[in-house]
Amino acid sequence: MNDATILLAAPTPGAGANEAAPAAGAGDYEKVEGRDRETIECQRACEAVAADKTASDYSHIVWAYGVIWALFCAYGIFLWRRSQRLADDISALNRKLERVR
Amino acid sequence: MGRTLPLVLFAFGAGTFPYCVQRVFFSTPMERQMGTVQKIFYFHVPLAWIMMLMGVVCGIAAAIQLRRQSSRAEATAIAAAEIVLVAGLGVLITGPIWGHATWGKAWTWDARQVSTGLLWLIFAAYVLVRHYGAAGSERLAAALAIFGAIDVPIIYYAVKIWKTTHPDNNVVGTLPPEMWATLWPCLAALLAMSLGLMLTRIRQEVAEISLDEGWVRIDDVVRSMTAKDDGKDADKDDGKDADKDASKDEE
Amino acid sequence: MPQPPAATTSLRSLARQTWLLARNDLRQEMRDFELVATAGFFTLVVLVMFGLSFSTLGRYAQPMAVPGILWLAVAFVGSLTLTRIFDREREADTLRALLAAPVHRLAIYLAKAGVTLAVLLGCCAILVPGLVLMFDAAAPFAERPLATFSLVFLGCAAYATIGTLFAAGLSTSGGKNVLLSVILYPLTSPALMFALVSTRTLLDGHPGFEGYLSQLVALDILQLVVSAWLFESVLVGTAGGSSRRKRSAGRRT
Amino acid sequence: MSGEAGQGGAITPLALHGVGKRFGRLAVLRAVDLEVVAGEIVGLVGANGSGKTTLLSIVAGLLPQSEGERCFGGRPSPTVEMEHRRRLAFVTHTTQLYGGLTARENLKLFAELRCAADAPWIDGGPLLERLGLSHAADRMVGTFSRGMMQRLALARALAGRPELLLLDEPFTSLDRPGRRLLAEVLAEERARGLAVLLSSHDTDAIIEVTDRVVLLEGGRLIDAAALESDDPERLRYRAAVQGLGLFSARSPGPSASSTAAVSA
Repeated sequence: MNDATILLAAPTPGAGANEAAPAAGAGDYEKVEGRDRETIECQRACEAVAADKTASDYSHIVWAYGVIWALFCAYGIFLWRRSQRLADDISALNRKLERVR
Repeated sequence: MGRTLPLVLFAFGAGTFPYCVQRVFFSTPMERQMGTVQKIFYFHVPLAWIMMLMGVVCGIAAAIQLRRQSSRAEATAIAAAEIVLVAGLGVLITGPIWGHATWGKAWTWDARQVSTGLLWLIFAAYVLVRHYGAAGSERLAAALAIFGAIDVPIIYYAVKIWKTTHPDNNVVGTLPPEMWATLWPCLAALLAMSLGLMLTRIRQEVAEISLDEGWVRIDDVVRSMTAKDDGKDADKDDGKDADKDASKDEE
Repeated sequence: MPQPPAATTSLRSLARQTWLLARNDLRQEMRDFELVATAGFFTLVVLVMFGLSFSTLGRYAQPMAVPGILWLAVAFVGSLTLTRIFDREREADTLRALLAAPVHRLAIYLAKAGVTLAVLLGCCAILVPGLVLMFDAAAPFAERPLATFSLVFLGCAAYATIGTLFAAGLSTSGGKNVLLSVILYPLTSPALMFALVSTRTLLDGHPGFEGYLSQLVALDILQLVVSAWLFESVLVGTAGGSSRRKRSAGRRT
Repeated sequence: MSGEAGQGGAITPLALHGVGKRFGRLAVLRAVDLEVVAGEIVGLVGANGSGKTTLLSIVAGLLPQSEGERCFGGRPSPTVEMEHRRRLAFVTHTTQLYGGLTARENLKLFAELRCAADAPWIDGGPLLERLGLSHAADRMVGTFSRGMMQRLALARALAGRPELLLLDEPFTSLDRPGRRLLAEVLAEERARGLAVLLSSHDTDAIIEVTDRVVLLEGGRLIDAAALESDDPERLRYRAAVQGLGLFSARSPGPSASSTAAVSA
């Protein structure tokens, strides 16, 4: 975690400077408003946080929905096994009925 | 009722489910404070409602069972209690997941959480008594279910006053109409699924009761036949059958 | 052929039978003090255990802990008492003798609930002074004895009304006593929570105390009525389905 | 023969029509028809687990039957109400006495309970004497022997002056004189018009006291006189019933003739 933040914090300024320099130097391109180093940094940080949040949210959602459907499925399987047992019982009863006749 | 109604319900649930997912994830706006996690809400809350509803259904069915010894009501009570258990478990697990994502804490002793938990315990006790109780405890279990149904509002109120000193977490609050519009199909899908499961369970229980009757009848027939045959062979045959039945019961 | 008794005479006989049955239990208790001794000792043990666990709590935490200690102890002692009271009937199967005798079922319920309540109150007579001695925060118990008594009475009554129904049901169904605790703790939780809140308001000197107490009264009455209504069907049950009911409606004389 | 009035306007205290009891798929009782008229002592014979106790419990209202009808005094009664409970007494093989009370107190408690239910007060003292318990009247019941408890339970039952007395295995712990005493007391009470239904697996003992015997086998009441089988136990029942001599007289034609054929 610490390493990651250091990595994020340390090289970005350099990289940002390198990127920013040619963009500024080339006269063909109009300078985009607010595309300075701080904004990009800030935006990326925000994006990272948002992505993290979304990822964690999605994992929570997946867990929650998974649990709900797993429970329903488990109950369904429980019912299915019961019905198997009942069917066995019914066939046993029928066999006995045949024998009695 | 028959076999088709549960199938229709299952089909309806399965058909509505993709629509629900589509609505939940693509058509409904993001909740501002909680973001994506809030989407748990669309299944969590309907499940909680289903749980309460089934609790009350179980209590009423149990009362009918006590009053007029109806085996159909008994089957309904059992099935409803099991749905309460399943739905309640769903609520009790998804709730903390949601809480963990938003508050950073899974269990906050929120009034709703506690009352749901207590209610679930009562119906778990019902299922335990039905399963482990001796002969005659089905009436006791029925009384338990009746108290459980009565306790639905009482427990909620009790927990609320018990929590008066703590801050009130108003989670659901007021919902914008588009969220309601998503909630309804989800409720419909889940309700259809649980009703389908419940009807299946009722059918099984009723079938089991009539099967019991069938075995008793057939036993009667066998006995009357052996009573008519005065020979020893009939007796032997009867004994063999009885042995087979016993071994089946043990399985 | 004796006429079915009128409502007033049956009420009087109900009261008399309740008294006779309660007196019978108390008389047997007076001979060996078995229940009082064991329940009292158990209360003491629970009290000491709670004291050991919570004696170091600070001034602010104590008012939160004391109500919990009181009502949890009542819950523990209550399940012991109920088990024991119905064990006495179960040893020689005497509950069945009462059920087969011309005794109102309601009288059996009321007598047992009354005896349970009496034992619980006796245990509270140990608990409450003990708490006052152990915790500073419990001082209001001593300062307002009448309020404390009514609170303890109503709380114990709420416990006894439900507990008697289920303990009786379990003892006739030849059931296992393990199930009693399984049933009792979830079902009595609303009663215990009402009692907890009232106790907390009493300890805090909160003006809402009487309001909570009256809610507890309402809960007591509700539980008593429902339990009394269910008691006979839980213990004995009625025979036959609806078709048979119809047939019996056309009476032959 | 129908459940209404017997001879002299007496009402049939007990009639069961098609009573059945099931626990799950175990049928304990199947379609039992039984009538007991006033002044009659009916013995219910059967092996262990044949449903005798269940049948008596259903009659006493302690168990709901799964099917069929139970009539007291010719009237069907789905529940055994106060009025019925005042007129019947049930002595089980678990004697159901309070061990922490003396014999006299046990009698008094139930007498008072009856009294509170508008029944006449009956002093238990003479009954204790009659059943040979006066020397132990003030002893704790917990110190009694099984046989003494059995006699005390009988005294308590009779103290209510019932119209119908149900006895479940009354002989199990009685010695010879005890059995003779029971037979004498039952004969006296029968003269008063008491109807008794008494169960036992002991075929010999039951003959001494009963007017008529019915056999419960596999939950079914069997015409014991018409039993034809090589099974020695069944033969024993039949011999016992024939020895009684009363059953064949009361049973309908075919079975009577078959009995005659067997005995010929």
